[in-house]
Amino acid sequence: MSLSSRMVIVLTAVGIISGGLLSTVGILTRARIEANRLREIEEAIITVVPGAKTNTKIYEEKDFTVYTTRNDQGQIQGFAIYTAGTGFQDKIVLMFGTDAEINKIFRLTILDQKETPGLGAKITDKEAFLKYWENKDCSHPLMLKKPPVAQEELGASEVNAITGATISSEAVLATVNASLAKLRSLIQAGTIQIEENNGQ
Amino acid sequence: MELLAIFISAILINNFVLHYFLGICPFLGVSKKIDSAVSMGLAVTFVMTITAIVSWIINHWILIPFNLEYLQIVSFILIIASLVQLVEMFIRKSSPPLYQALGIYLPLITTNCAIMGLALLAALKNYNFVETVIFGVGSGVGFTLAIVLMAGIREQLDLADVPEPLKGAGIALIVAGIMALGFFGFSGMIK
Amino acid sequence: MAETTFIIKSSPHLRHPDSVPKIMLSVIISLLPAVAASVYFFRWRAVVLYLACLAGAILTEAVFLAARKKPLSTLLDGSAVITGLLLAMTLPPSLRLDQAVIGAVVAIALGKQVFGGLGHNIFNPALVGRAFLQTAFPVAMTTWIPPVTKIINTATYATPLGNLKFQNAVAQHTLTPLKDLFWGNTGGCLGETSALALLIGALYLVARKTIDWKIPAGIILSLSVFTGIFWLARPDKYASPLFHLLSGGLIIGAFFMATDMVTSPITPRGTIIYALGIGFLVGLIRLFGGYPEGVMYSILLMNTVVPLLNRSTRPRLLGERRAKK
Amino acid sequence: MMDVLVPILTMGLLGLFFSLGLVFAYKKLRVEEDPRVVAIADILPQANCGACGYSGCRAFAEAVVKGDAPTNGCPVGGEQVAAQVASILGEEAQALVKKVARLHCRGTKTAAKDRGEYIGVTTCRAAHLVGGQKQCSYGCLGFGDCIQACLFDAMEMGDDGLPRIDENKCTACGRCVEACPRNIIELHPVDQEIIVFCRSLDRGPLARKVCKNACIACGICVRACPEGIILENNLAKIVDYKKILPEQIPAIEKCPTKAIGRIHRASEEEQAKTNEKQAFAP
Amino acid sequence: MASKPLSQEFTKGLWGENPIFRQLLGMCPTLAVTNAVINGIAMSLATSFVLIFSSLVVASIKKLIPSQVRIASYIVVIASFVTMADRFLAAFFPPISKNLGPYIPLIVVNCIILGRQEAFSSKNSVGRSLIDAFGMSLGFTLALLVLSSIREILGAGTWLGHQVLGSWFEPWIIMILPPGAFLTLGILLGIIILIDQKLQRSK
Amino acid sequence: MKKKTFPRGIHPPGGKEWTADKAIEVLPPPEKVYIPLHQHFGQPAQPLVKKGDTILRGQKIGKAPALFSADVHASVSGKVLAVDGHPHPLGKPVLAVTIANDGQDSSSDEEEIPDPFSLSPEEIIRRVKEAGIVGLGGAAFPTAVKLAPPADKPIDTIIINGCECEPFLTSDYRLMKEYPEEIISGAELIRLATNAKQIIISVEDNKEDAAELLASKIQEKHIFVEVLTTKYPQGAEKNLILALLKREVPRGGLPFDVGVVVQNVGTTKAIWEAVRFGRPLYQRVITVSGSGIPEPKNLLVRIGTPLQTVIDFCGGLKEGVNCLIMGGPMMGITQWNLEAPIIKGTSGLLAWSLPPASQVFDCIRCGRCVEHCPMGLTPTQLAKYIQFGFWDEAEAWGVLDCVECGCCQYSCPAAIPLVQWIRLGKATISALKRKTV
Repeated sequence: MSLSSRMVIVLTAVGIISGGLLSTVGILTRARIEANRLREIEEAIITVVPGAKTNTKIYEEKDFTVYTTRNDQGQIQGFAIYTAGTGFQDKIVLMFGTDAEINKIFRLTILDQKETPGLGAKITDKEAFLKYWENKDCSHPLMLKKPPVAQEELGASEVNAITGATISSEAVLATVNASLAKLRSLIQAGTIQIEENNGQ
Repeated sequence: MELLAIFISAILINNFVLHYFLGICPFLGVSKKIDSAVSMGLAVTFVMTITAIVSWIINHWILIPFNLEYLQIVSFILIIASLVQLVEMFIRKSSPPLYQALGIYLPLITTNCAIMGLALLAALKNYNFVETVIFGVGSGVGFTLAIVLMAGIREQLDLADVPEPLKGAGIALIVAGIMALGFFGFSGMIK
Repeated sequence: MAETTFIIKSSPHLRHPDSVPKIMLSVIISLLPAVAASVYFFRWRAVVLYLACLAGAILTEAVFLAARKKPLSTLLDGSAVITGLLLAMTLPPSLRLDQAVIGAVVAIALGKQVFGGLGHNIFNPALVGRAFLQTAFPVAMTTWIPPVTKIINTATYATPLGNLKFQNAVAQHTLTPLKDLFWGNTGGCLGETSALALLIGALYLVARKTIDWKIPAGIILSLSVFTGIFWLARPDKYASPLFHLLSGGLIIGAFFMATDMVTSPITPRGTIIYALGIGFLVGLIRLFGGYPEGVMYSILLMNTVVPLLNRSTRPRLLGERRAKK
Repeated sequence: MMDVLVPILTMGLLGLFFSLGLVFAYKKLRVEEDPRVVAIADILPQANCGACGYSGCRAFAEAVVKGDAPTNGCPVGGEQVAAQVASILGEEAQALVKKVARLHCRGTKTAAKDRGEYIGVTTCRAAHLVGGQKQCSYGCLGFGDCIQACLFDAMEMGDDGLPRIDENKCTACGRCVEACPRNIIELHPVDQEIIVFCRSLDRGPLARKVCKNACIACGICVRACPEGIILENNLAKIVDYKKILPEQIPAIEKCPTKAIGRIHRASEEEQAKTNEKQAFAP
Repeated sequence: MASKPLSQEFTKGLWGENPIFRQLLGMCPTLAVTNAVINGIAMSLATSFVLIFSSLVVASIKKLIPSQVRIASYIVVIASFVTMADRFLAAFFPPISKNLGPYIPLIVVNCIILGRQEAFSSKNSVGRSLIDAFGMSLGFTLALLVLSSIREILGAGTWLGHQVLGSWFEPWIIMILPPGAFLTLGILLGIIILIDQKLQRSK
Repeated sequence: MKKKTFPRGIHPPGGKEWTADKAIEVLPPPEKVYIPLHQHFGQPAQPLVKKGDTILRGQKIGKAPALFSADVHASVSGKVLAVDGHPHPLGKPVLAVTIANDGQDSSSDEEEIPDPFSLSPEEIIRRVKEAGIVGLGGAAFPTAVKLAPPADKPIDTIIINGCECEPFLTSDYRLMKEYPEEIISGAELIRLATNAKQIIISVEDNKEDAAELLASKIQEKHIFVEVLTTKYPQGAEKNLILALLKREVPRGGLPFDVGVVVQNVGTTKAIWEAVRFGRPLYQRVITVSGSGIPEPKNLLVRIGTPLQTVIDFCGGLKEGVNCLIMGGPMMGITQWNLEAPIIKGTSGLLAWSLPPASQVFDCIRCGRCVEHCPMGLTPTQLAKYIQFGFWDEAEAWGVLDCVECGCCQYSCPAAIPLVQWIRLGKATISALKRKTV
C-alpha cells in the first residue's frame, strides 16, 4: 500500500469513526441542550411578565424576538421581548415584558452581558438597577435619571442610572426604547397581529 | 455602520489577544523581533480571513442545514489544520527566510487559539457572511497590532535591565497587562 | 613629592551641568504650585493623599533597590518622588488612603521596577498606577467631591468633563465656566483642577528646557483641531476646544506626563507624532468613548507605540540617501 | 438513521478531502531535509556558542553533513559528541586532544602598575580603547570580559585581579580568546605545562618598569632550551613544545621575572584531592 | 529513550515541566477562565478529560498513522473528545457552560494537549502516556487553581463563591478583568523562577 | 544677514580667554627629543637612521612605507641616541628616534623657491609630501593624499578651516592673527595644486578680529572669508562643508566626493613653508592651558619635545591636577606619562583637576544626545545596542558614521560614557568585518 493511499485511508477512517461517535453524543445531548435553552427563555418570560403561563413566539429576526404571553385563563397579558444592544464592551442581551397596549413595562431582565464586573455588570443587580424598571410607563420613551435619586422621586417613565456606569445604563435604556418603537411600528404595519384567537 | 463597528471592535475593544486571550502562544513566542512579529501578524491575518470564509461556508451550508452544529469543533479544526499546513508548506517552499523567521510557530498556528476562536466566535455571534469576513480581517489586524506593538516594546526591553526572573514571558505578560489597561480607553466607543 | 597620577578616560572631558537629579528636582519644583493649589482647594484630604502616595512610592522603590542590590543612592534621583506626586495629583480627593497606597505601590513596582527601574520603563509609572486604580476601584475613582470653596448641597459631584459627557452639559447650559476651570475652582482630581498653577510650573520647565515644548504643543494642537472641528459643526452639542484644554487632566498630562523623558520618543519626528497621537486619542475618547476623560489612556496607548516610533523615525544621518518610498 | 449517517458521511468526506489535500501538498510542496542534519542537531549541546565557527548548532550540523566541517568540530561537545556525530555520518571519530584556555599574563594587581584612575565603561574592551588603565599596554586589564564571555562557568576573577580558569570546566570553546582585547588568552593542549606568561613587546627596561612579572627578553630560558624557545620582538616564544625536555624545565624556571614557567593548576590541596581520586601518580 | 522512573514521569508535570509555568503552554484558557475558581476547576477537569483520553487513544493507535497525517488525525481525536466535554457541560451544567463560553471548544487548540500527543504519547507506551497525561493534567489543574484563587480572592473577595475577606475589603475589580490576568500570571511566573533559582542554589 | 552654521551641535563654554591674547612664544628646543615614527593616520614610518648617526634638523629620519602614511623629520640637529620603543601619547610605546640636541640647529632645509605659485600641481604636492605634512587639526591625515583626489572627483572649493571649535584651544586663532599672509598664500597653493575655483576661509564669530584681519589681507577675488555662528563641532569637515556650502558628504565618503578639500589653518601655513622654503614639518603651535597650568601660553614647539618640558616652561603643574589632556577638551586624549612627546597632531595640552567622577545613571531617554548629534545619530540607542552586543543593529543605526565629537556625552544628564561605548562598537564591528572578509 502506497504512503499516499494510507494517508487517505487513515484520515478518512479517523473521520468516520469520530463522526459516528460524535453523532451518538450529539443525539444523546441534543434534547437536553435544547430543553435547557427553552427553559431559559421560559423562565425569563415568566420573570418579565408575572403570571405568564404560556407563550407564543410571534415574530423573530436577528436580536429581536417577540412572544405573546397568556395567563392561566388563556387571556393575552402582553408581550415578552427578547432583544440585544451594544453595551460598554459587548452585546447586552435582555428581555422585558409589556402589557398588550405597550403602555407599561412589567419587568426587565438581563440574559447575557459582558459589562465591567462590579460596575456596568450591576445592570443584572436587582437592587441597583432592575427594580427601577418595574411597572414603568412606556407610552413615551423612557428617560434615564443621573445621578440616581430615591425611587420615590423618579417620574413615571424615569429609571435610575448606575453610578459610574452611565454607559451601560444608557445602553439598556436605548435598547429598550428602540425595541418598543420597533414593536409599535411592526404592529402598525400589520406584520404582528394580536388577536385573541390567533394563539392556540 | 454595523460592519465598521464590528471591525473597530475587533481591533481595539475586543482585541483578540488583550481581551479574549486568544493567540497568546504566538503572541509571547514570536514577539521578540518586530520583523518576525509583522510576518506572523500577516500570516495570522491571512489565515484568519480564509478561515472566516471557509468556516462560514461549512457552518451555514453543511452543519446548520443538516442539524450538525455539534460537529463544529471537529470540522473547524480540521479546516484550520489543513489550511495552515498548506500555508506552511507554501511559505517553506517560496520563502525560506520567512520560514526561518517564523520557525516552529507556523505549525503552531494550527493550535493558535485565535484562529479557532475566530471560527467559534463568529458562529456564536451569529454573524452573516460579510460580517464574518469583516470580523476575521478585523481580528487579524487586531492581533497584528498587538503583536507588533509588543515586539517593539520587547526589542526595547532587550536593552533594559529587567530583573532576571521576569525576563522573557514574565515581563511580556506584564506589558500585555498594561497594554490591556490602555486599551480599556477604547471601551464604550461603539454604541 | 608623591608621583602625580592622572585620570584615564575617554573623551569628551567637558559636561553640561544638567544631571538626572537636577532634572528630577526641577520637575518636583514645577509641580509645587499645583500641589499648593490642591491643598488650598481640598485641604487635609490633599495633604494625606500626597503623603500616602509619596510613602508608598518611595518605600516600594527602596525595597526593590535593596532586593536587586542596587545602590540606594539611586533613590536620590528623585524619580520615585515625582511618580508619587503625579499619582496623587491624578486621584480623586475622596479616595481611601489604602487605595492610594496600592496605586503608588503598583506604579513603582509594575510601572517601573519590573522593567529595571528608572530609564527602562515603557509606560509612565504614575499612569500605570492610576490606570490600575481606575480599573480596580472604578466607583471610588469616579466619585468626586467639590472643592471647599464651593458649597453644594448634593452628596455627589460631577467633574466638568463628567458633566459634559453624562449630563449633556452643552445643551443644558450647565457647562462649567472657563474661569472656574482656569483657577481650579471645580471638582476633579487632586492636582488637575487648577490650570493656572499647573501652567506656572510648566512654564518653568519649558523655560529651563527640562521638557520638550513640542510635546505639549503638539497635544494641544491636535486636541484643539479635533474638538474644534466638532465644535464648529455642532456648537450646541460639543464643547469648545478651550473647554477641553482647560478641563480634566489635559494640562497635567500634556506638560508633566506625556513629557516624561523615559516614555516619550527620543527622536524629534517621533516626538511630534507621539504628541499629535495623544491629542487625537484624547479627543476621540472624550467625544466618542465610554469615559469622560481620556488623557491617561491616550498617554499609555501612545507609550506602547513609542518603541515603534523610535525605530521608524530614526533621524536621517548626515549624508544618508534614503530610498524614496 | 439519518442522524447517524449524515455526520459519519460528513466527517468521512471531510477527512477524505483534507487527506487528499495533504497528499497533494506532500507531493508537490515538500522541502527535502536531510534527516542526518536533524539527527546531528539533536546530539549537539545546543549552547549555540559559535565555537565551531558556524552561526549555531544547527548551522554546524548542516556544515558537517555537507562535509564543510569536521566531525570533531564541536569543541564543546568533546569526544563524546564527536563520536556520535561521526557514527551518524558513518565515519570513525577523529582523535581530539582536549584543549584548555590559558592566560598569558602575570600582571597581578601588585606586579603591574596602574596608569592612573580609570573612569568609564568597566569592560576590558572599552578600557583598551583608551589605552587601558594599566601601564603595561599588553597585559591583562582585569575587568573580566573573558569571564562574562564564558558560557560554562569555567572562569572567575581571582583576588590578584587576574582571571582564573577551571581547566576541568573549560571546553575550549574559545569565547574568552575572542573576548580578550589584548589577545592574551590562548588555547593549549591540556598537557602542555610550560607557557610564557607575558605578551609585552616592550624592550626589557620599559617592560620591567611597568610590570614586575614581565618578560624582559633576558634569554635565560632560550639558553636552557634553544631548540624549543626563541626570542622574538623582545619576548620569549615557545616555538616547539615537544622540544622542551623535562630536564630542561628547572633551568627554564629560573626566569628572573617568572614570566615563563609551569602552569599553576588548581591549588595544591585540590591537586592532592584529585590525585587521590584518580589513584595514580600524575 | 524513555528511561525515567514512572514516578518522575508523573511528578515532572507538577513542577519541573509544569505546562503553564514552565512550558508556557495553554495560556489562552489559563488567562481567560481563571476569573473565578469554579471556572478554573471546570476548565481543568474538562482539559484533563480530553488530555487523558486523547493520550490513551493516540498512544494506542500511533503505529497505524503515517507521520504525514499524524497531526490531522490527532486533532480529530482531540476534537472528538472536546466535543463530548462541551456537549456534556452544555447538557448538564448550563451555567458553567455559559461562563466558559467558547473556551471549552477551544481546548481543542490548547497547546498542552497536542503538544503532549506530539512529544510524548506518539512515542511512548500506553501506560507511560497515561501517567504523563495524569501528571500534566494535575500540573495544569494546580496552576489554574493557584491563578484563579488569587484572582477571585483579590478580585471579588471570595473563594469558590464564599466570602473569605471581610466586608472592609473592597475588591480589586481589575483582577477579574483581562489586565489582571496578564499581570497576575506575569508576576507569578517571575516568582516561580525566583523560587526555582533559590532551590537550585541550595542544592 | 544670519550667519551660517550647521544643524544640531552644542555650545560648550569657550575657555579661549585664557590664551586668546597670548602671542605665540617659541619653546627653546629641549636637550633630547623623542620623535615617534608613527604620528599619522596610516602605517608607521620606517627608520632611516640608526644609533650613533649624526643628523641635521629637518633631515628625514623615517620613510613612509605606503601611500596613507607620512615621512618623519628630525626636529633638532644632533646625535641619534636610540631607535627604540618610547612612550607615545596615543597609548602603546612605539618606535621612536631619540636625538641628543647639539644646540647647533644646523638645518638641512631644501632649496627655497622664490615664486612657488608658478609650480606645477605635481611639484607642489611632491614638496608637501617630502615635508611630511599631515593634518594639524588632530586627525593627522597625510596632506599630500588629500591634495591629490581621484581624477574623477574634480575639486571646486578649498575650505580653510579656521573654526577651531574645540574650547580652550587658541593656536589656530593666534596663527590667523600673526601669520595671515602665510595662510592666504598657503591656501592659494592648495588651490593651485587641486585646480579648484574658489577658497573659503571659515572663521567662527568668536574670532571676528581674526576674520577681519584675514579679509583685509586678501587681494584675490576667488578668496572669501566666511564668518560662522560659533558652535561645536563646526570644525568637523562634514559639518563645516554642510554649513558653508549646504553640501552633504555622502555616508562613508570624503569631502572630495562633493568637490571640496578642507585644510586646517595650521596645515595651510605648514604647506606654505614647505613649498616656499622647503621646510619640513618639525614644529607646530600648541596651546597649553587649563586651570592646572600656572602660565597658559601659545607655544611654537619642536616635534618630539617631552610633555614635561612643555609643562615646565609654562610653570609646571599646579597642586591637585589629576587630568592632563592632549588635544581639546572634547576630543583630546588623557595623558599619564610625561615622558611622552609632542607629536604632529598635538593641538594643545590642557591640565586641570576634575572633581570625583559623577554617578552614572541609567539612560532616562531624554533624547538630548539625539537632539545634539551633528551626524544625525541616535547615540543612546547605539550605546545600548553595543552594550548588549547587538552589532548588526548598531551598524544599521549608523554607528560607523560617528565622528566621536562628544556632543552626545557632553549633553548627557546621566553621565553615560556614550562616546566610549560607540568607539567600542566601531572597533568591534570593524574587527568582525575584517574577520568575515
